[in-house]
Amino acid sequence: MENRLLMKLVVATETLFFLALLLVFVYFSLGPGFRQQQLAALDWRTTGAFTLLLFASSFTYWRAEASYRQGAPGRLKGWLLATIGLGAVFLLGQAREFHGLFTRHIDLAANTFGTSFFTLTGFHGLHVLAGLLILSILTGLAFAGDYDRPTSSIFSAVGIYWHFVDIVWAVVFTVVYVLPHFMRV
Amino acid sequence: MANTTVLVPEPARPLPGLSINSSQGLLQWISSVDHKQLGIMYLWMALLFMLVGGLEILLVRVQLAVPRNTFLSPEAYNQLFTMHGTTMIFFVAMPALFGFGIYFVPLMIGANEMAFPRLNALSLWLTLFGGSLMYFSFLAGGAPDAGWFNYAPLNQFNYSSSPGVDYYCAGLLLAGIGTITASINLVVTILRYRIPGMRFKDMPVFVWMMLLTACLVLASFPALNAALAMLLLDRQLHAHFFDVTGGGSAVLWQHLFWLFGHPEVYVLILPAFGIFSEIFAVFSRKPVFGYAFIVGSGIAIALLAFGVWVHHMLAVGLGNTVNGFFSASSMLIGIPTGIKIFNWLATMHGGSLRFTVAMRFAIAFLVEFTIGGLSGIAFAIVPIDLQLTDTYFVVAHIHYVFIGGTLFGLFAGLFYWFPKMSGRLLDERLSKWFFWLFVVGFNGTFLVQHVLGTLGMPRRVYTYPDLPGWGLLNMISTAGGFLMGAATLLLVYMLVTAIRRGPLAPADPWDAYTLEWATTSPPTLQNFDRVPPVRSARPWRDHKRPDDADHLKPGKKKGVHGK
Amino acid sequence: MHSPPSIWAQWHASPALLLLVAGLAAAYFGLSGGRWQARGGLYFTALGLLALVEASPLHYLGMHALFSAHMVVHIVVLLLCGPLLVLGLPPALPSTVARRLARFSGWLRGHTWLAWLAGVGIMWGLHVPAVFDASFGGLDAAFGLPALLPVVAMLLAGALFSWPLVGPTAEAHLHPLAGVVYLFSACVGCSLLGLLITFAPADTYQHYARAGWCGTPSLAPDFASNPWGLSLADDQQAAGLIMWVPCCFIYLGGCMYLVAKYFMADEGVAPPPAPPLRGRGAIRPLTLASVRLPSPAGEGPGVGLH
Amino acid sequence: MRSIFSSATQEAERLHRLDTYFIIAALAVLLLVAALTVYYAIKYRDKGDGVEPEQTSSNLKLEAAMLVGPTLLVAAFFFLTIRTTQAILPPAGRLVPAVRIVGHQWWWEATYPGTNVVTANEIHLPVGQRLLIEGTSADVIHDWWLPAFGEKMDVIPGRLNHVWATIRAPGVYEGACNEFCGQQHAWMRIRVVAHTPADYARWLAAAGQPAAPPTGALAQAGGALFAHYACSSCHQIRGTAAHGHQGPDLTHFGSRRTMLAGLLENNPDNLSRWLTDPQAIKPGAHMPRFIFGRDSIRALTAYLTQLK
Repeated sequence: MENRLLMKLVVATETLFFLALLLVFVYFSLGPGFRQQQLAALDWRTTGAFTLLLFASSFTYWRAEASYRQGAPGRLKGWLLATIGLGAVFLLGQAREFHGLFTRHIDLAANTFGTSFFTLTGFHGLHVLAGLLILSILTGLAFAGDYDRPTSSIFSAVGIYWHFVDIVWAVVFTVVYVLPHFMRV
Repeated sequence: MANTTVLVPEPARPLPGLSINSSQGLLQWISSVDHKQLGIMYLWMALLFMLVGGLEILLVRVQLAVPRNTFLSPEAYNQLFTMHGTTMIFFVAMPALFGFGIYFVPLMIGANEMAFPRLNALSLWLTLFGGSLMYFSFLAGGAPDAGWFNYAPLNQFNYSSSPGVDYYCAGLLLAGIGTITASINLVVTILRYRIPGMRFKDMPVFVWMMLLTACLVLASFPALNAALAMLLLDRQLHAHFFDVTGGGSAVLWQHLFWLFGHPEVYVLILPAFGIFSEIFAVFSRKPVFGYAFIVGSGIAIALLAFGVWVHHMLAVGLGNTVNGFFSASSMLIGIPTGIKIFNWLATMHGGSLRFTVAMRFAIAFLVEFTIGGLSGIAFAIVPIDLQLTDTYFVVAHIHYVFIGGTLFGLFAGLFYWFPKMSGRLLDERLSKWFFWLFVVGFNGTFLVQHVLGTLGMPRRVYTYPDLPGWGLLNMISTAGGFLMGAATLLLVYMLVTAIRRGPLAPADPWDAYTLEWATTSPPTLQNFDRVPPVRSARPWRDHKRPDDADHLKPGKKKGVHGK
Repeated sequence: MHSPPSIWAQWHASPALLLLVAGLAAAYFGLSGGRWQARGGLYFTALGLLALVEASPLHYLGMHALFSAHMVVHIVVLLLCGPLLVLGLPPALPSTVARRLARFSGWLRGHTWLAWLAGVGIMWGLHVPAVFDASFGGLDAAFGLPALLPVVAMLLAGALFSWPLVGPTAEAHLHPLAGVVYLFSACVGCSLLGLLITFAPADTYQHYARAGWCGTPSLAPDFASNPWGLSLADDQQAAGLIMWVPCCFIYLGGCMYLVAKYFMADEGVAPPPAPPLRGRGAIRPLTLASVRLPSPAGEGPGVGLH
Repeated sequence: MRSIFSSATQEAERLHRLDTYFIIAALAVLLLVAALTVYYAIKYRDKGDGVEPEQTSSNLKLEAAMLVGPTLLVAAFFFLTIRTTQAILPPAGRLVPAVRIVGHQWWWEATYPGTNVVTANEIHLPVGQRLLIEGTSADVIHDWWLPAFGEKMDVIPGRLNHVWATIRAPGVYEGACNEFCGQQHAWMRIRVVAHTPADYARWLAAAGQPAAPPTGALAQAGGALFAHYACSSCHQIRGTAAHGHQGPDLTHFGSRRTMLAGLLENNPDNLSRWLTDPQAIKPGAHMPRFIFGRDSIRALTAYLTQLK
């Protein structure tokens, strides 16, 4: 139980961190020309597809956790690998998007859009990466046979983190990719 | 023990570090995950940084002793006062308060360890490493020189091109993460590790205040971390968050910084309130008056802390509407603070006061902190703030709060808990000398600064013109500073000699009330074997006076404080 | 040209509003078995407040001219009326109703986040500029029914939000200290929105930008002078600040109420369920001397300040 | 001693009243707490009889008093805050300011809208009128404050702030930058010279004139040097080819009492020391060290001193 509480507190404080980044993004987005750059630079369809993959990884993780609770180490490993795969593909998608923007000379130093966009999505990417590292360690331990019996709260604690990363992305995706299409200004 | 006792759960496996033989000396400390050793290391670290930060500010005071002095170059001056502020807040006050918290929270709630001992060690080392990294900047081309508040755009590369500000960001980020992990650890410990039977309303006030502090840290540090990350990106990768010419905003930094910075003030003062509450009760031989109100006002302060940061920015020109609303919320925070002061007075009322050095600091605190609190109200009154902000009046105000409140709390806690931590007693005569030297020096330094502020002396200036009165007042201030410096050296001497050859301390030298006194001095590695059952906020007293225990009082069922 | 009517004469009660208030009053007596029960005053205070803010010049001002007035109405309906309605529910209910409410409370206790989301979500939802402007669309429609929709939504959301704290089933309440966290996090949610509104460009809310004092009033507020001399920007800033600061005071008041309730509760001698023991450890008695850090010769036992 | 209590403007006078109320209230509270502390400390000291005092722990009426007392006090001051703020700092609207201040590292530039007057550090203002003073910054955040004028204003790059001042009597008023702005924050002082309206009009007319051509061989040589060297790329001297905007306008430099934002008295000695090695006089200042010969410095000094 302590592990879960620990993770909830981590998630609470991280939420506020992302809120700060998000607010700064929204603050800058009220500035002139921001929305035009946003619409021109971002393609919500492609990123949306990768977003679905990230959401799918939350589903696979949920299955992994259930398999662990049911004492099925084989299925646990499978679902874990699927989660890592989906997360990794999402990260690759983000890398591809960043690369595309860099080639069009949109980067951190370009303007306030670049500054706040790359910071917000980049920090989210870092959190996905951290999640992937944690998941890799768990998978390694699972293959080493550490999780053959459902006695540990580790999967449910890590689950809190992984779903949190997903929810953050849902908000970021909405604010950064979707909302500008519905704003007048 | 006479009463039924409660068994204290013990860790199933020995923790790493604890099995190391003490003949390994320093290694045993470095590898330790014991909350008591870590708490003591936090305190040593705070003391070390306090000596450094104190030395820095004494140099600054020498420079300011006379008008148009050339003892320090403006560059050196700016680095020194920046490092002084940052050090004292992040590497003295916070580690010391967390040191007490990490040492005494488990003891006070009848636990044997923190919830995550390894994480506990990680927190300490992150903080220490953060501090060291920041000080490394002196060797790497110049310490940070934009003030501890580090306002944009002065913190931008164009205006502060030495790597100091980068080290400031990196050091504070590391220390900040360390503080966050320590806070998480404290929250989990307090929520889950209380001895069975101890409810929230049986927790010592100090534990309450540490819980609130930890929550404040969790809610406020993310804003600082975000701001520091943005600033690093600005400086290293040419982002434009705070860079006005690139479309960024200078005021954005202030919002983020004070969104952290104001709660930080309460992070620094709430644990001290907790320490004082314990001390007022024990040395008045009475329960703390209005327990529910002291805790409740603590909660109110913690919540309000997030709604008042704009009062640091009243001169920014956000408009009268914004300023008016934040004036209201800032003044509100004076109410719970006032409630606390009067409750401590009421604790003294009708008591039997013992003037130990801890109690002396507590009594001095009542007056000094009231001065700091009242001058703080001045900054909630928009027009007065517009006169006095950024003058020496602010310097006086924050030092009456941070020294008269936080540091006095730390000293009081040190004198109160030293016998428990070391198993030794401090020299009473020298302790009193220390008390008087420090209090006189403190008031000598800062009382006159109120006047300097009203005379119009801006803060953070490396020198000043020879205007009537300015030289004299500054000289008094410098003299007071040296008195405090001398007192601090005396303190170090006292601590070292007491640890080496002070008389042995009994387990409960003050006839105190809470569970940390129910074990040996110093506590054994496993804090407790058994502890008395907790039926009120004063379990140790209930145990010592079973016929007069709090929960037996007519009309007072368990945990009901007051009628 | 006629002389502009005074703002203070602008009392407008739509039939829909009257119906709503009457319906809620009837609901009370339906539930209470026709009797006046304890705390009924709170229930009817809520109804009175609702009628007052929705029919008064404040409402008129909010609809036609001032965002800040509109914000006051929102906050009163959401954060005062909703919770007061829940607090004022009759304590003695018909057993079937009581059972149903208890079942609902139990279910909501397992989905506290839904209640939280209702309270915070409605604030954010109603203040998305497009939604906000649309909410003025059917002002003059039949019986004022469309205009009442947001009000009903806010009442419901406010009631739902306060349910886990002060709902009729005491067993399903959040622990008061958890309640403080619940309220604080909601307060952060609303503060952020208030902050955004405060610092957003002045023409974010088209309704007021169009109907403002400077332009041609589309909805005919023909009292010609602005009583407080507020500019469009100041008005929006005030609205944001009202949501940011005084709104937080309401949440804070709620927190203080919970804290007071917690400390004043007389729980008798039986302690509540003990906190769970530590997972890592097994309970077994030990003697003081059994585990001890080896100490250097000549020093006292244990971990000292060496 | 000039302090916040020696009000020179009507706004400061108004503020002074609020200050007085606050000081009285604060001292009363402090006295109450201090007196109770001392009284209790003496009265309830341990008598050494080992008797435990009565274990009182709460009293709801007393707590209510603790709650209500401070609340009333705070409410009163909130009311005063709003009233005073409205009186001394109403919004500026679209009014044209009397003077526009721009903070620079580390000097003040002042322009007078509607005229071509530009000056630095010594700012001339008329008495008896309600003046709107507008401020912004060219680099980092500075803060404009004269203790005798009451409220201060942060001057922030990219933003426009304002204060009001109704100066009551002619005279010289001093102030300084109050927001930490880097190395020479200490030497960013303000001198406001207040004139009667007639004097002010005269000053404004004189300050609007282009610089008088130098007289005497030395000063003329200085003028030539000024134009020839890099001086003119940073400084403006109206009436000559020097139109730089990085540094202070020097058109009427010789008429100023102090130089370098209050650091030194404005006299030929100080000026030549400054021109010889600026970084020794005001380290960090953005004036580079030019390796002038002794003669050149004499000539430049003579030229600048003549710019009355």
